Amino acid sequence: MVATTTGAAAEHRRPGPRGGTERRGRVRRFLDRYWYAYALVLPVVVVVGGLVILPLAQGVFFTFTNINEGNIANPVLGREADYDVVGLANYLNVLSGDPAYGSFWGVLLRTLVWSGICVAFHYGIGLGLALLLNRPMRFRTLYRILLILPWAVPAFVSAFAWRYLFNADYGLINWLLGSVGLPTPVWLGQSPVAMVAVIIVNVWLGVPFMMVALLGGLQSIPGDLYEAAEIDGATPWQRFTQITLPGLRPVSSTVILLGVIWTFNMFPVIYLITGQNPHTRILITYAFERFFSGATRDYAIASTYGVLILSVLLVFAGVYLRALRSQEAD
Amino acid sequence: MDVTSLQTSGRAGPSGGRRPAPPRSGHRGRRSPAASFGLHAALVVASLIAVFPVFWVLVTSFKPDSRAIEASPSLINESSLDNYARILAGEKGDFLAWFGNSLLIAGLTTVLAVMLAASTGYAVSRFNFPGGRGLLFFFLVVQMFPFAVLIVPLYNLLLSLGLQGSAGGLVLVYCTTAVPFCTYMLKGYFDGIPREIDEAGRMDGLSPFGVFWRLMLPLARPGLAVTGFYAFITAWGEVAFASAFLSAADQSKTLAVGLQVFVQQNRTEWGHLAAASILVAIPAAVVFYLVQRFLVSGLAAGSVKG
Amino acid sequence: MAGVSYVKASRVYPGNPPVRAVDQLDLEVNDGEFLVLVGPSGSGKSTALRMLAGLEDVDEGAIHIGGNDVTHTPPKGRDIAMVFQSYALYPHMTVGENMGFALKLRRVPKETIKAKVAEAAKMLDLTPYLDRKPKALSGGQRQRVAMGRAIVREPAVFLMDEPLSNLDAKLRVETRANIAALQARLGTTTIYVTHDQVEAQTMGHRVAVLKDGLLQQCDTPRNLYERPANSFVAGFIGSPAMNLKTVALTSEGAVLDGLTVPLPRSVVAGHDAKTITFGVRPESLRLTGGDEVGMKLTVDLVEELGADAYVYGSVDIGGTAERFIVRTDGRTPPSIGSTVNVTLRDDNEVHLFHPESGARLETTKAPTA
Amino acid sequence: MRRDTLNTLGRTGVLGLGCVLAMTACGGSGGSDDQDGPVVFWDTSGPGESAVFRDLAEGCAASGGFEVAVEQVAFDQALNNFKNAAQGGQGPDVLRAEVAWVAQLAHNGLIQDLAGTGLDDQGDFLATPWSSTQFDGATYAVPQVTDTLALLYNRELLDEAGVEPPTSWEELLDIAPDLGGDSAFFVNNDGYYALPFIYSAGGDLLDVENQTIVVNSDEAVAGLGTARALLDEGAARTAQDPGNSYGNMKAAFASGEVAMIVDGPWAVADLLDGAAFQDPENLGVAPLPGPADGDGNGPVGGHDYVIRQGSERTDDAVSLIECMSGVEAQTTVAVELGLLPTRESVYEDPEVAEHPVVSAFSAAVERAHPRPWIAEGNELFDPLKIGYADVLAGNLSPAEAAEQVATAYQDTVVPDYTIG
Repeated sequence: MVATTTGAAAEHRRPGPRGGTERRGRVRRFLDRYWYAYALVLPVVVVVGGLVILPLAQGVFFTFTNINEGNIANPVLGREADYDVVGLANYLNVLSGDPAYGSFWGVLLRTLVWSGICVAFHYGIGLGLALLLNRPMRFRTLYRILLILPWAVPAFVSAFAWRYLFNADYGLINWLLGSVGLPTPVWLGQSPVAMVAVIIVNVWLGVPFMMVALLGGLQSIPGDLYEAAEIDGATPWQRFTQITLPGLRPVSSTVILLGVIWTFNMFPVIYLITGQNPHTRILITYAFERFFSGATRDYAIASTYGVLILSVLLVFAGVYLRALRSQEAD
Repeated sequence: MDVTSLQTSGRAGPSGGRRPAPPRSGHRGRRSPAASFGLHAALVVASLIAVFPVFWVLVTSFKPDSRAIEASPSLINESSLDNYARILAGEKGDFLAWFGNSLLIAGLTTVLAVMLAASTGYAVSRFNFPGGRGLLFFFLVVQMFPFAVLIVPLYNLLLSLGLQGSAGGLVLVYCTTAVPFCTYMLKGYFDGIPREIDEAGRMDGLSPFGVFWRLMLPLARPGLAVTGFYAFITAWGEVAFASAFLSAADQSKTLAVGLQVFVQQNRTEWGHLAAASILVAIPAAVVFYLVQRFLVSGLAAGSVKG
Repeated sequence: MAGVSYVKASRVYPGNPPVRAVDQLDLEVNDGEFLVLVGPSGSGKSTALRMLAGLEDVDEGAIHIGGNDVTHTPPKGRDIAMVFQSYALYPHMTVGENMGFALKLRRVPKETIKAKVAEAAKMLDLTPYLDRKPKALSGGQRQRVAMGRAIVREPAVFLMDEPLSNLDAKLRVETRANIAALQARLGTTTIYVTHDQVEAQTMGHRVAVLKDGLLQQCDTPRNLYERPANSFVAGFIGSPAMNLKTVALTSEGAVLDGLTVPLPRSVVAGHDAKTITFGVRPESLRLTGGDEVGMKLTVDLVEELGADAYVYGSVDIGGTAERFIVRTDGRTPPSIGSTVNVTLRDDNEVHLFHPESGARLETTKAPTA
Repeated sequence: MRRDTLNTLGRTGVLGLGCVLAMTACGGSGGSDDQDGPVVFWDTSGPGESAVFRDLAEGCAASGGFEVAVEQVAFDQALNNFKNAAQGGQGPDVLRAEVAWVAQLAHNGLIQDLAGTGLDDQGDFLATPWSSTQFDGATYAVPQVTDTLALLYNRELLDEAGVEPPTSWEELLDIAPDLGGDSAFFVNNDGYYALPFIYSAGGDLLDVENQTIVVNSDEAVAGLGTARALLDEGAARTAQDPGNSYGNMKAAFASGEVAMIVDGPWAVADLLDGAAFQDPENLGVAPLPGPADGDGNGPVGGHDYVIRQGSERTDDAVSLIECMSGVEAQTTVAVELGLLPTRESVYEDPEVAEHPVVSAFSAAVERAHPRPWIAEGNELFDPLKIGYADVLAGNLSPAEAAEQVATAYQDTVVPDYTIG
């Protein structure tokens, strides 16, 4: 009845050597332990895997061929595929920067600028508005609803609306600018101004997500940290840089990464507003142009662009996450 | 590369342990009138910018196409409800069918994506199973997939599955983009719910699935609302896949595809387009309104922790 | 109602090397007994409890409840109820729903649930709060709801995982008594985990002390106090802690500063080391006049508790300053900085342990029955 | 996770998800290969025209004893939509295809060779529209309407200024001051609308016979220069954003802000909605400025009917096309919409002959500039549009822009051609 001490337990500590017969047991044990988790995850793995991995593999294969609309197999029309494997030719052509293949490097640079500027504004404005909204005041809920609104409007509707507003001759924006004596640029013309215009639209579209995410982040910073800082004599600016920004780090690092990825691949805004305008061409819209225009749709080049986009983003994410980690380690 | 560096430690969840952060400090005293004015002025300006394009679409939606482009913009110019009447009457294509398709597709995407993401997010959050982190990283990578690589192979895949041109095929495609983000968000949310709740549930006699269904899902409602909103908006406004996969028949189009009939290089029917846009925005706005109070808290506990 | 037994039960966390959170635990709990598992954090006490609950795997050995092997039975098949440290109330249910949830899952008729919840609520003074959500309750009320949730189930065993640690000191003392009384009244076997030895000593019929996954001793509070099985238990049980010093051993006994404590021959003879771990509780020391033989204690701090005072000070033993605590009369405490003479009240009130293994070396004093 | 705790787990849950998946898979079937369903006709005409085509199609179906579903498809998207759908064995049975699409669709095997259907007989179809239906020696389409660009003008404004429609671009420069300078003319910066300038200067895009790219020839460059000169001299205005350019041109003309534009007969129906043309008489149509002899100054345009490869309603589709391209239907289209018939005999109908728009345009059509009916024909406009817009915006000189367009042609459109 009275428990005994187990000082002798030490000799039992060493797990016995496992015989070969135990291997099957281990597998079963593994399944016993985790099958529930795998059962929960399985549908997603099947759906996402099936609809991403298979097509991706096929897409990567396409990049080594000269496949296009004219030579792709068509089971419905009973047409056999007759494209050829061309090795690395697509990559060489694209990476040569030849204008015939979309001036890859120039467009990559523009894409980077586009992503960088957009995300910087998303974050900056989003944070500013979040800080404003994080104060007690009248109409807070109303402001919040109004400010999130652009997120709720389908992107293609917003794109059309902005194209309408940006009309150089009859658009409301230039009418307003003109009526207060400001210059009225051709917003969507074939000039770098068009890039400014699409950035404005994309910023307008993307700020609400950032704002909401950062507002959430702000609310999860414990208030006593601010109190402690205030007692330590920190100025409002110091409180912002020493408490708010570090406190937002987990939020920021995620939304910035996602923001860059999303913006990098942001297709509808540019395509619906400026169409095939060389001054707003980014990698994804060029891939789409190759995909949807041309006498015969060039799936090979479009896929090559796709793989390159993915590679660029993977490199970016790798560098970003590593930088984040090393910063955290400090 | 390690996704887990995105995973910061869980915070106290909605079960009460969390001390709600007091609003930004420094307001024990009242704001000065000037500061108050500045604050409101900034927010009013920002709100105007946020709302104005939508407002102007509303204004335009009442104008006839031939008056929508005016030398000097006016609020009212031969405005009437004609555009709406014609659109709803189906004179401009089978608008109601498009609407129904969009609702069906966005609705199914929302339900399916949230269910899949919830179960996955829960599994990754609670069961430290081999491959769980890999899965999260995989999801991050999926976010990076440009559709340009996938659109043709996906087309072929759906064709061979007999899903090309069907709403079901598009729902599956949308899920592949919505599920990863939703999983991230919900995993973060589940991380914030104390494990003791699960354990208490199991002590009370729930199976693990019962815990998920009867405790986790109700508790994660804000997170579910936000992910649902995200999935809905994504599916509701998607253009590229819908154009490629659902343009075969007028009856099967979604709004995003159908509305393109109003926007052509050489003849944009701005009045009709605007009216249709307003009709399109209404369900999105309703969904938005239903979940907006969850947005901040849901995102706070969810995605942002990543 | 049922007894519980751990049969060489272990929980091993994989890793390199694997961590044995609970190691070969052998423990029997009688039907109706109130057993407290106590130990510092990381001792495996919570893990042991959770193994019993079915929330942790049992990697080796077995666990029985009421004579049935439940080693691999899911929690819901074990007929147990648990009170969590954080209470783990379901935030989306009212107090009443929280308490009745388990019964609802078992498809108990609604009226029965209602009656049982009402009864438990009455017992715990929760009747006015049945329709509230946990969020609207105070900490003490939440704690009682958690208790109520367990009681309503009428389980064979109650498991409590530090259920008082989120309460303030006063409420803790009060609730401590309430729980003990409740357990006495219901007579349900109860396993109670705490890191607080006062809680352990005051509540448990028996107390099991764990350290590093190993059971050190399981006995009545009195026996633990008077006959700690090893130096760890000796130092862990009792407040302020026992003075434990490893000192030189001569043929005369243990040598402390100016004081040599004679030791039973049996101990000295059977002990081949040059040193011995010598323990004396603060109340077994006393302050003496300067002319008596004793240790010279330089007073660092005096805690005056009213009736008693604890004198903290240091004694130079073999060139190192060793801290001692002495319990003395509260009315005439020495002043800080002064040097006082300290000696044993009774040469028999000492505890001796092996300096390496820490195991108790029996003195002549007979164990209390 | 513990082991046996899982016995009762949600198999239900997993199954439930499966059901949802299955449901969505079955949920919406968008295919239209129902044999008893209507013949599906994709109409790409504009909002002002579509009602007439719909009525015609429904009338044809009624008399042919089958049903027709007319679906309005955006002209911009129709080609892509059709390709997507046809590739998957879906889509309309009959498509109203722009003349330049036919060769491309035929090349990709997405439309039917009409041999043996009776539709491959030229009959009294005009030679130029008929030529657009031919590819690789086979007939793939039947002409619906033909068109070209002409000079549309506001009679009132020209009368007030006391000027006649110009017969050359130089003349336009001369009379512009009388019309208020840049409110005389509106240059649409779309590539198709660059053709009148290029053609009237004696240039062209390609020389198909010699497999040569000639868009950078001196003549073509001069033509682009003319357009630029109109802006430089203050004789015309433009809208430099490609997305809004055409709409702005129409808005400016329809409201009476500018006196002249270049456009086709398809625009007439919309223009008559405008404030300036409440009286239809006020809309004048004149031949494009440029030499009165030679190949003509405006491009041949128009639309054809094609049948999708894989359509299961070929017979009914044939009879629909037969009816819609017949004399009666073409007469209706010409009279009601002012679109130009593709059959010689229709022009003999007095109502058609007297129709102001038809009669005004018919002269232009007779000497419209032929376009190469090659598979890549439709793709010539993307690079041209960019180059032309650069010229009009002053970003590039006409010669530089033409050179870029030529390079783009060789790189992406017609790699087998040499640059002339």
